[in-house]
Amino acid sequence: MKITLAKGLNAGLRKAMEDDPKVLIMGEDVGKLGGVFRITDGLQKDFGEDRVIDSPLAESGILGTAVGMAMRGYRPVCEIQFDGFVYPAYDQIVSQVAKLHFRSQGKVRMPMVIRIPFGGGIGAVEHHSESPEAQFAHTPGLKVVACSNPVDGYWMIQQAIASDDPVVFLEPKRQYHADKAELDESATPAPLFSSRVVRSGTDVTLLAYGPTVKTCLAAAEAAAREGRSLEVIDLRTLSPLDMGPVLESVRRTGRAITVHEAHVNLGMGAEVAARITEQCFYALESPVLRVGGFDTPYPPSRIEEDYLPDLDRVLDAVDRAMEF
Amino acid sequence: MKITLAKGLNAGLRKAMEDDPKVLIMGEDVGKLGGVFRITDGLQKDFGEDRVIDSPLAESGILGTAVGMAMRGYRPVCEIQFDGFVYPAYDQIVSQVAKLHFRSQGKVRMPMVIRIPFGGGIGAVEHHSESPEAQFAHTPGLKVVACSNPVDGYWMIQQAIASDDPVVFLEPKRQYHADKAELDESATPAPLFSSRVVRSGTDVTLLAYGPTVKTCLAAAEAAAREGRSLEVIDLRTLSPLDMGPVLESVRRTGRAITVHEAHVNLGMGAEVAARITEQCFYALESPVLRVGGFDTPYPPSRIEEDYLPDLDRVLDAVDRAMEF
Amino acid sequence: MTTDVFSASQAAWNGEGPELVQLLTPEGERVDHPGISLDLGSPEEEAEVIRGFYRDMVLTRRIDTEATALQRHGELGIWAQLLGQEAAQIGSGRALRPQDFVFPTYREHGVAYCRGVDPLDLLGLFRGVDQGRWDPAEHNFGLYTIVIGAQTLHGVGYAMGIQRDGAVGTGDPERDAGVIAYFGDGASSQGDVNESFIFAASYNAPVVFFCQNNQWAISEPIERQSRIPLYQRALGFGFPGVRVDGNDVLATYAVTRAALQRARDGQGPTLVEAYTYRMGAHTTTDDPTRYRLSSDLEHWKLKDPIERVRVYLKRNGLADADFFGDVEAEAGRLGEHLRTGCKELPDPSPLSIFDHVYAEQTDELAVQKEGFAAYLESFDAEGATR
Amino acid sequence: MTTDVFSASQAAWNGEGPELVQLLTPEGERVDHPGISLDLGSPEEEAEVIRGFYRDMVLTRRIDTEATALQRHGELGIWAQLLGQEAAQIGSGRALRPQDFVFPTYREHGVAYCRGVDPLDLLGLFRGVDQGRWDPAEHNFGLYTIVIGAQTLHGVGYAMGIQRDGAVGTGDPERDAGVIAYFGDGASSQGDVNESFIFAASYNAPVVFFCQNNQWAISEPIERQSRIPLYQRALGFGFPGVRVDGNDVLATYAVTRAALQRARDGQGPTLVEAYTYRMGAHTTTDDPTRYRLSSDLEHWKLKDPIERVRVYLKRNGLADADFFGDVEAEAGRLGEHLRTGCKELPDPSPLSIFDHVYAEQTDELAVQKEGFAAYLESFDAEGATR
Ligand SMILES: Cc1ncc(C[n+]2csc(CCOP(=O)(O)OP(=O)(O)O)c2C)c(N)n1
Ligand SMILES: Cc1ncc(C[n+]2csc(CCOP(=O)(O)OP(=O)(O)O)c2C)c(N)n1
Ligand SMILES: [Mg+2]
Ligand SMILES: [Mg+2]
Repeated sequence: MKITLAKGLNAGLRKAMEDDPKVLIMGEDVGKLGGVFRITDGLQKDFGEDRVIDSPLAESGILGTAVGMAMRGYRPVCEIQFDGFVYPAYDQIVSQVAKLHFRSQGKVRMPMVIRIPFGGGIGAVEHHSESPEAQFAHTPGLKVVACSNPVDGYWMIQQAIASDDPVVFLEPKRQYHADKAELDESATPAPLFSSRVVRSGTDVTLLAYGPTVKTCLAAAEAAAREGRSLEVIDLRTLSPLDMGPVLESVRRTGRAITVHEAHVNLGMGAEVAARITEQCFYALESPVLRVGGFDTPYPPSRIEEDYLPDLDRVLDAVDRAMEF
Repeated sequence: MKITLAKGLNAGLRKAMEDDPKVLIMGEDVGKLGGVFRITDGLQKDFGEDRVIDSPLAESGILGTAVGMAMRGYRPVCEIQFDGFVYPAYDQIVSQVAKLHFRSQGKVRMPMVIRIPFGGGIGAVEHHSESPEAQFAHTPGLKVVACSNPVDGYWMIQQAIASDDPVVFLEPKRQYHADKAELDESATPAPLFSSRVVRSGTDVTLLAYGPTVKTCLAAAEAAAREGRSLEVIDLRTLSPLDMGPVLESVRRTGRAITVHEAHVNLGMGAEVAARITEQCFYALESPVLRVGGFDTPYPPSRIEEDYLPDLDRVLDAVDRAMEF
Repeated sequence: MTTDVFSASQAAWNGEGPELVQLLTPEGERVDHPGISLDLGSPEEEAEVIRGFYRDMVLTRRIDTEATALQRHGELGIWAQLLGQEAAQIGSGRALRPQDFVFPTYREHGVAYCRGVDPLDLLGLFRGVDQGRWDPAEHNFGLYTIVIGAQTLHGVGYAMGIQRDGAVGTGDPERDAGVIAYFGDGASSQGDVNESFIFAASYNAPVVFFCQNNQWAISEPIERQSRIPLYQRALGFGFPGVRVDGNDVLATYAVTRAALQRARDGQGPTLVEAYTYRMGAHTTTDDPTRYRLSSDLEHWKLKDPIERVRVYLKRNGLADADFFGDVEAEAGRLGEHLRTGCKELPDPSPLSIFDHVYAEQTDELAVQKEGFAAYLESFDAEGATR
Repeated sequence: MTTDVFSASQAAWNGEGPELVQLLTPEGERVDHPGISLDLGSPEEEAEVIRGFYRDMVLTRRIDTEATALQRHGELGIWAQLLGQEAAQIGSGRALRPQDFVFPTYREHGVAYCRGVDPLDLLGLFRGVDQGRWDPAEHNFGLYTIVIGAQTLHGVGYAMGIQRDGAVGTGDPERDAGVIAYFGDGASSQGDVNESFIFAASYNAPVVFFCQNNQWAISEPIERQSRIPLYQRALGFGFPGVRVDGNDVLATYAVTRAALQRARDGQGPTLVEAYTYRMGAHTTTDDPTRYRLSSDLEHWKLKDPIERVRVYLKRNGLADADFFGDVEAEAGRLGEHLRTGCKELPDPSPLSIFDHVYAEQTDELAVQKEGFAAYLESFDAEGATR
């Protein structure tokens, strides 16, 4: 069966709800409408209003009540409608969700998933195209993952729901209804908190997640035509980071470039670069370079493609890395 | 006159209020009580309830109303009572305060200061010892500074208030009532957004801000007794970073260590390390090492000194850097 | 076990409080309300004002239909329609004095029009060429706010600034000022909106909270947000709440005018709930057939805010065919202005990304800008993208 | 210009709603209230319960005074005193059934005691050896929450879980459960608290919001947070609010019991405002002389929650000297338990910093822990710190 990312997530959510009656979905418009991106399409019809819960329009309320539900033994999956609207819930996420297990010395578990459609490129107005992942990855107690393709969407959402820790689950909204991929429901998925080499190469390692995986694959394809061999790693998990495949790759290539849509300043790339440098200092032929959104607010959509890292910006960084 | 940091900030606020009638102070308990740390002591008495405003107990409300006041031409200085309580205001800060100037193409200014007592070491309960600076530094549109001593406190708060951009102003609460320093009110202060070498050295560069400046100076003192020469830089400004003095130093020493209380993962050290590596790759004799709070929630206070970077942890990193 | 104390306190909101304030019925009949008077001067003056309201509403609707069409033609990325809410916006917008200040959501196109903002300027945000191009200080009309409810706190803060400027309760009609903060029924659930009530009450700030209860927050009906009429929310915070027929421009005008005067006079905040209906989709990307009945729509069509004024004017001989023809013509010209203007709205330059992040530009951003400029030039030099 | 609609709606909260519910006056006299009955069985049974309340309050006060003293002696970093709030806490705490769940602030020591939490366990957070050592699921008593108001949303979510478990309105007294969420007068201004009202009303969740209005939020008086009595806040959200004399353990008990029963029966949320006074400082580090008058304190001393029960029991011959002596002795033993126990509360091991960050430990944290262990051992090896 060929599916889109939206469909993969929808099927994964459905599977998780079938498998475990404690799984609940909460959020704005997740019920009859099926969410503004239709990720929860049909679920309220099939699982009822008690399990697929339209919330009053208040993100702190959604996350705060989810905490209480988790304490009562439920596994809430909260949908934040757009990345830019997670901030009203920020306090509940970083001070409550992230800390309750630690504070209670393991007595209170927070098996919760916070789904956030993230990233730009859909021609939206402000607050609808942001990439808030670094702020969550900086918060101990949270786990943070990003899917990049339909098959991962299907498996990763189920794994995140099955996790006993709170997981911030980032979905590249630009990909929701884009490329299809073949889903084999009988396959055994890779562990949730693992990175994956998605294209092998020898000259430079590109490190991407979410929407930029596709960008990097395209860049690798273009570079190949010019005789350059780029390895592409889909980080998949941002906290914890799975540095194993990354270090293995960089030790071979000697060069790495991080690529994300979030602002470069204090973005994930900073951490990945710092760790690579700490751990393979002598293997590096050039500093780890970082390609990302500029250190400005997200611009009006007519120029968002200038703002977002694209194939050319990645290749430009490859040139710079090779020239070092 | 010898003053503490608390006194320096208090005197600086007073001066700013005298100089500009548009300067207002807002926050919880800032009035009669003078704030829980007494930083605003006596100001309501002298400037009245209209200029030193006790707010209802709601941080989003404080920041949100401050936005409106700034639009009306005022210069609000908001006090957040403790670092861990800034998060309810997070949305207003990152989505409104940080963006209004950009969104309005410069027509709406946000000359606002958000004062946050930050860091640990005071034996407090949870949420009272956090270091949220990286999250603000990752947000374009905000400027972020940290003072480390009484004299800087006096000048920097005035400069921050005079700035036409929103400034997150971090105050190392552990130092409020600690060491005194001589204040010369007729001196000309360094620019707000500048870093400063506070001790010269040749072997390793220590990069600190806020509470860890003192730690690093003590480490440098101890290292000197063992014949090692450490340079200490007080970053002072976290966004924008002032990389000039940092790069100049690292080009000389070839080794750098960042030291902060915030979690290492995606903390300021990651960004500083990444930039140093990008910009002086060939000058580096060792990777930039990072000393900081562990990637865990802030622990109970009886073990906070284990959690916080101290002189020994800094010297341990110095050893590791030298061994590279 | 008796639970009388609970029912006793519940009585406070059971059927109490004023009924829906209405001055013009859906059938176009003028009615009186014991609690408010329209008070528009002589019959001739009153007629003149009402004709003005009619014109305003027709033009506002035209802005909306043109923008919706422009979106369908790919000229706008999205559009937030106000169809059905014209009376709520014109009634309240026309109640403002120049010195009052407006904090809108993303749907207050009619209010913007009242504030003298060129409707063309409203399109920029939705076209994706800017994030609001008018000068808030010039029109006393803030930028559109998309994060639900955030602007209500800004409104209270601005009102506190007015207090500090000594521009409340002086009795000078040119000086005393108030704020109006718009929000939706859905937004009433946000912490920020409730905190804005608390701050406004605590400081007795000169602010009118104007809630357009259009019955829907995207797909969620009002019942999800509140189980009692929304105007009664104000009672819990200690200031008055009034429900007005939001499809009745006269009632909305009269109530808002009085609420603003209370604010300017130093009597503090008021919540006005304009009871109306979102006749269109939430935005042009929404599909309301997934979640609501077409019969509801039919029901509300009978309450159209413009039609009832047209009937009133006609039936009472207050406007002739010429008048209606002129308004139509003017609407036509406005439509043309929007159609041609929209396509000419300039795309921002890529390098503008770096401008206005700060009032005082930082060196690091200047470097990023230079780097990006050089990068862009490298393509020009190559003569093509890779 | 008339503004009648505003005054009309204001009438809803002017003097309406029930008066302060009181069943035992400050002078120790039993009085009746038309809206609520105490209903404690036979006179003997009632006396037994009231003696129990007395004992509970005395022990609670002892916990507080001991902890305050321990703080003064440097054994605790800080302590949040409840002096004066014993009746509010015991009255509400004793109204709970085992299956109910409590979401406390940082000051609910008396409620914790009612839930069977060893008072010693309350000291850990304030001593800095942990962040709450009791098992919430064992006592149906959540961890103390320091971020103001956050726990009220947790309470509503938990209550929604109870609904989904089918444990509301079944009529089975062992099964039907409710939640009680505590918060302070200051907290009532937080967005979270108001959102919790909205969610509770929207889902008709089985929750009692219990606000201890102790008149102060650190240095800010209640007037800063609300200009009307706090219990009336509930009216704005469509559920009942009741103000009870929070220094009257009988009234607090009766009102909370009824509110909880409403919740368990499926009648939805209630706000109970316990009108009381913070007799001590905000915490042991606070200095209330900077912001409030000692005459206020004198006034409230006359309303002491324990004294009035003592007088009542004595005057009516419901307790003899032996009883009072026994309670004193028990309080003495409790004090001793706290004094010795506190000093023996073990410091956590430095390496425990890394434990329980996650239910499933991450490799990176395991590495950090190992690294820190090795680092610590290096000192042991050296035999000394540098
Ligand atoms: C904080 C936040 N959460 C979610 C959204 C997405 N969103 C945009 S409009 C809307 C519904 C708003 O409903 P209402 O307040 O009734 O206003 P209306 O659109 O009906 O005018 C939602 C959920 C948002 N803009 N901001
Ligand atoms: C979000 C947040 N802001 C600020 C604080 C600091 N603080 C702790 S207690 C308190 C006052 C709370 O007053 P109230 O709600 O009346 O409860 P009380 O302490 O009187 O029991 C404040 C401001 C906090 N803990 N959390
Ligand atoms: Mg609506
Ligand atoms: Mg209080």
